[in-house]
Amino acid sequence: MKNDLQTLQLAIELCGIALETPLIPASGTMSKEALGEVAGVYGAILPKTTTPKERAGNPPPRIAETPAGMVNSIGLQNPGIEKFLEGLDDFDLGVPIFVSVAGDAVDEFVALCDCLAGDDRISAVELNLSCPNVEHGGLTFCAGPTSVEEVIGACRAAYPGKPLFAKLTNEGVVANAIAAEESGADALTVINTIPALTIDPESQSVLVRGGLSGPAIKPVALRAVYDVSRAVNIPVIASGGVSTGTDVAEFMLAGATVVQVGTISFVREPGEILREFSEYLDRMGTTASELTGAL
Amino acid sequence: MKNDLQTLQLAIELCGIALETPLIPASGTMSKEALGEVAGVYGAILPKTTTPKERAGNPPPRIAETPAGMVNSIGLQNPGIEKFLEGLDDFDLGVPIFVSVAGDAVDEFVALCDCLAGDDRISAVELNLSCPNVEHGGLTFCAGPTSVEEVIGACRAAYPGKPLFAKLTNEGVVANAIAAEESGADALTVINTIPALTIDPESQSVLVRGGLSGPAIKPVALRAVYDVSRAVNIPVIASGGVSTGTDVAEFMLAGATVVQVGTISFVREPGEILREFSEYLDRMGTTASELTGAL
Amino acid sequence: MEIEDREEIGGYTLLRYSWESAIEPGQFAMARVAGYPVTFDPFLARPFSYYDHDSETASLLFEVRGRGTALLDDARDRIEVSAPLGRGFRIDESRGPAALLGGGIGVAPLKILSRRLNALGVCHDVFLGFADTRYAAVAEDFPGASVATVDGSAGIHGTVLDAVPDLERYEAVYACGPNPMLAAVKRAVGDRVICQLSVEERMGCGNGSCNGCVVPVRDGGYVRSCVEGPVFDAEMLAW
Amino acid sequence: MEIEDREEIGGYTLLRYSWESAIEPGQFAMARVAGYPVTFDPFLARPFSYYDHDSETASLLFEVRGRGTALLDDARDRIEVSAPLGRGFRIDESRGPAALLGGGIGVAPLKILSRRLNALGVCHDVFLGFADTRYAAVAEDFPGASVATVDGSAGIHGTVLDAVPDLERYEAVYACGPNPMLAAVKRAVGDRVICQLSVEERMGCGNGSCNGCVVPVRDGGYVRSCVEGPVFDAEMLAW
Ligand SMILES: Cc1cc2nc3c(=O)[nH]c(=O)nc-3n(C[C@H](O)[C@H](O)[C@H](O)COP(=O)(O)OP(=O)(O)OC[C@H]3O[C@@H](n4cnc5c(N)ncnc54)[C@H](O)[C@@H]3O)c2cc1C
Ligand SMILES: Cc1cc2nc3c(=O)[nH]c(=O)nc-3n(C[C@H](O)[C@H](O)[C@H](O)COP(=O)(O)OP(=O)(O)OC[C@H]3O[C@@H](n4cnc5c(N)ncnc54)[C@H](O)[C@@H]3O)c2cc1C
Ligand SMILES: Cc1cc2nc3c(=O)[nH]c(=O)nc-3n(C[C@H](O)[C@H](O)[C@H](O)COP(=O)(O)O)c2cc1C
Ligand SMILES: Cc1cc2nc3c(=O)[nH]c(=O)nc-3n(C[C@H](O)[C@H](O)[C@H](O)COP(=O)(O)O)c2cc1C
Ligand code: FES
Ligand code: FES
Repeated sequence: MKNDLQTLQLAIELCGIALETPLIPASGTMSKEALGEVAGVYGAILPKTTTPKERAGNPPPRIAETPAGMVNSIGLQNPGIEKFLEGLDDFDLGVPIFVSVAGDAVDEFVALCDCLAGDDRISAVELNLSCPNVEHGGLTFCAGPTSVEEVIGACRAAYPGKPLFAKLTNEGVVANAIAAEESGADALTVINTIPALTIDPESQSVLVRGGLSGPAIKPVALRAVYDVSRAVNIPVIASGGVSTGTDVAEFMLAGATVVQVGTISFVREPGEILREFSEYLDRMGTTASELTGAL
Repeated sequence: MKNDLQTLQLAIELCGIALETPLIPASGTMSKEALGEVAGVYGAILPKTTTPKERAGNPPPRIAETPAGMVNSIGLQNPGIEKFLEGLDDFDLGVPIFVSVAGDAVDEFVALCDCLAGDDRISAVELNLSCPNVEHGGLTFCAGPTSVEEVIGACRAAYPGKPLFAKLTNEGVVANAIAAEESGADALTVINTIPALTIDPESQSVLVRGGLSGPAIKPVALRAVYDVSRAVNIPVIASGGVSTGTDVAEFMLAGATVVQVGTISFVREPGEILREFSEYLDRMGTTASELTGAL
Repeated sequence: MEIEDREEIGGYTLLRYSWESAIEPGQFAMARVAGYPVTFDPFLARPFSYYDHDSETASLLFEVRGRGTALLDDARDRIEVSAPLGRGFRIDESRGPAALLGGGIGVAPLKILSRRLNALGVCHDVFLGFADTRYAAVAEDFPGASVATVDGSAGIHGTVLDAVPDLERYEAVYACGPNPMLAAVKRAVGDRVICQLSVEERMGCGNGSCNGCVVPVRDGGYVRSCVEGPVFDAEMLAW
Repeated sequence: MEIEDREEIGGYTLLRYSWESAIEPGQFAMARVAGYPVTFDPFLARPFSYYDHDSETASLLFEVRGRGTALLDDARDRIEVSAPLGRGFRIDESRGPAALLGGGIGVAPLKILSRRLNALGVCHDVFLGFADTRYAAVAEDFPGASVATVDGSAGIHGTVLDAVPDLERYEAVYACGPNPMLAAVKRAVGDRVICQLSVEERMGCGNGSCNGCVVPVRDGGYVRSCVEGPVFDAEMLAW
């Protein structure tokens, strides 16, 4: 897929992990079934968020199209950490595997980290902090710096020695980013979907209440990445609306070290995005690793 | 423009003000020059935000296109309240005039309200709370409930007897909405643009840092309107991504009493949107006033 | 994909394009008019069952509902179409006769299915239900099919199930249509015989990635209709 | 608007459509391929100076830069075009000879301007600067024009100002091109004579509503180039 020159051009380091490309799939947007199409494209693999126990997810309709985007409310459907780890080898594409976890209380996060701590197959853990926190009246773990510090501090202790990423939502992102860095996160994933709602005017009912993703949110995510990367000293992993090769460049210019490809992979081959990004680097006579924050 | 049946179909009441249609222009998106095209379309007129003194605004580039939207950073260019009031009669289309004001400190808001309090030509005032507040380290007046209460409380006293609207940003909108209601706002405009950034990958520089508007943000605004209208007992004025007649319906179903037409007016005739909305009402056999919250 | 041919069949539109690889009856494609760099809006592709495939040409039959299908209806030269997706009908050659039931645009996968059944020598009857005569026009493409319309303007007055005189005589039932119709078919057929239903859910990706297209299953929870379906054994579904 | 005719002139594309109402030289239109219900992306229309107008047909000449112009370049049947917008060139009939300076696609408004000057009997010379010979092809549409190219592949080697042998002899200078070129023209012309510049700013609405298209003016602050311009008296501009 890549020749030697491209290998040099695209290689990047994230928290000491060597990645062949700066692209990784955004959690929840790439299934095992789609792995075949992305060999050589992604620098690491990041499966859908896993919770301690199996979750059935929300009843349909779960998705609705919006202008240049979509709203989803999947409800973290997943088989639970145990089954997940049983099937983890299916995700082996010869690149590092990052694992996304979420719980609804601090001890759930800790229990998840315990399960992952000894596993050699896993290179890093991403904490999905956008889930409702039962101990804080259903506000998310991103509701404020205190809540962020509490969960990351606990996970840091439970998951020693390997990189821990904190995935933050857009609301209050800079304050939460600072708190996450202080409590021991090694990198920050910025941002998750933006709370949104769709209504069907014909049936006059709510269609989907969930999170907005896709090209529509790119400028919001870009701002968050820009602001966060100026507020902290740890790497930023961009997520939100990345859809083209120049989008990847824009997020890296804004300050991201690696870039997650999410919703767009439903409608474009991620390989196309990498190709465009590589063409951009050629055109500019630069490399991926030089691009981060080169604004 | 409208026949009798349409008049009945479209009429709406907002804080005791009778409006011929539930559409009003969003502040900052309709100039005097464009007034000719909207006679009969808007139920009230709402000019661009006025500040105490003239503002030159930001240097260009001020706008950038994004997927299904745009980012702007106009910087509240306006001639100041005095000149604004001198030219106010130009906005007389025979429908109520609402005036949007902003200051960078509470006493500026109060001074603006003082100027408007006695003016018969004005039916209501919209406080644009998204501006940086110099007294709170540059955070906006929407930064939190305390700040919202302070400014609305002061304006309520300075602008007695006529409706006072508070225009809120998306971040923290429900808490701010409750605070605004408690401190005396008569209606809430929800939402303003969403903080965003665009980067030019060719020149590798920031293009525009500003606010995202247009169809892209519709699902976010819809969620805010839905949540706010369930949290307060005062009318909600929707703003954010309204682009079609069914969008108007969706916002009213979500809980809005009237709907602001903003960015889309740069690319579509507002009259088209009203026509589509009227067709929708025909199809559903309902009227605008029955639609609010009819979910 | 180059559109080779475009045809209006009553209320539906038929698009043909060249496709030589295998397609299983009941599989679908994700299609749209154009994506990047042309546009990100409309954003998602739309799922369509294959209507027919004759080793050189595949065809999609569709009904204009919203914006995505309206644009496909306007398309002249090219559309973006994925490779065949999902699990189609599982045909047991030893079981016959079979009944093919289509409700509205649910007629779509029955043509290619009927072609396969013929090739396998499984005898079968086709029953089609439509809103009115305009949509029923497509029935001409199914010689010998029994037709029902809700308004009685063509064929029997009633639903597709009303068009089946003797459901008991079939050893296999294959159905496609709106989910309420499928639920009715499932109830009518019972668990006597093979009953496979092609369900219709909103889809995001079509390849199992988004978990957006789920249907509730008997054993609890949800499964993705784009990879585990769209054709399900009726007994597996919770409705 | 129905596209009546489409032509490639070197690196540029010319679109003609029927338009009978008045157009002032220097006015522009907001154009794009399609809006709602087809798409909201690309979102904004793009500004284009009128290239020519002969009482029945208006034409736009454009260069493909990004996505908006690429789509216009692909457009076959119809495009969305506004009515004429902005303030064009203010011609003082008593002042001649005039020099018309175009840089790159800034050539666009000079054709319709030259036509008007001819009608008013104002004698004038046309000077055009381009990147290379491919773009210079449009100069054939301006008989007698002097041409410069940056790479020297056609006409004089240099910028449009290098193509003007004797700037002092003109009593009026009308220019259009990239803003840096316009600033150079302003400096070169000084305040001796009429000097009007058609500026290029990003536009949102084209009708004065968004305040997006401003240029800095001498007296401080900014004015909107879509209503106060796009043609400004050079002395009014801060650059
Ligand atoms: C496996 C499968 C096979 C299908 N085969 C065909 C076919 O052969 N021919 C055909 O005409 N249609 C088929 N459909 C339905 C088709 O996908 C929808 O009609 C289409 O997506 C509507 O798109 P739109 O842009 O026109 O409508 P939109 O504007 O998106 O929505 C209009 C209406 O269509 C419904 N709808 C939207 N998206 C979907 C969706 N993905 N699935 C079901 N309903 C939806 C909405 O509820 C809404 O009422 C199939 C659907 C599935 C899941
Ligand atoms: C009054 C006026 C008259 C114009 N007349 C013509 C004309 O006759 N022919 C012609 O080809 N072009 C003309 N332009 C420039 C034309 O508007 C831009 O080339 C076009 O908007 C680019 O759109 P795009 O989608 O291709 O590029 P985008 O993808 O939007 O951007 C590509 C490049 O074009 C620049 N650009 C984008 N939008 C504008 C804009 N509104 N104004 C200036 N630069 C922009 C960007 O900085 C970027 O470098 C005119 C501009 C103005 C303001
Ligand atoms: C269908 C869908 C499912 C998602 N599931 C998860 C998830 O399980 N965990 C998570 O952290 N983020 C999840 N996300 C958020 C994405 O990882 C990503 O952060 C977000 O969609 C923004 O990026 P995008 O615009 O590129 O999609 C999901 C997004 C979508 C669209
Ligand atoms: C160019 C531009 C200028 C704006 N100026 C103002 C303003 O002066 N005051 C204000 O309250 N909102 C202003 N807004 C915000 C709009 O009023 C509106 O709330 C926002 O754009 C979201 O709605 P929309 O998506 O329909 O445009 C401006 C928006 C745009 C695009
Ligand atoms: S459509 Fe995405 S999982 Fe089925
Ligand atoms: S383009 Fe909007 S004010 Fe000029």
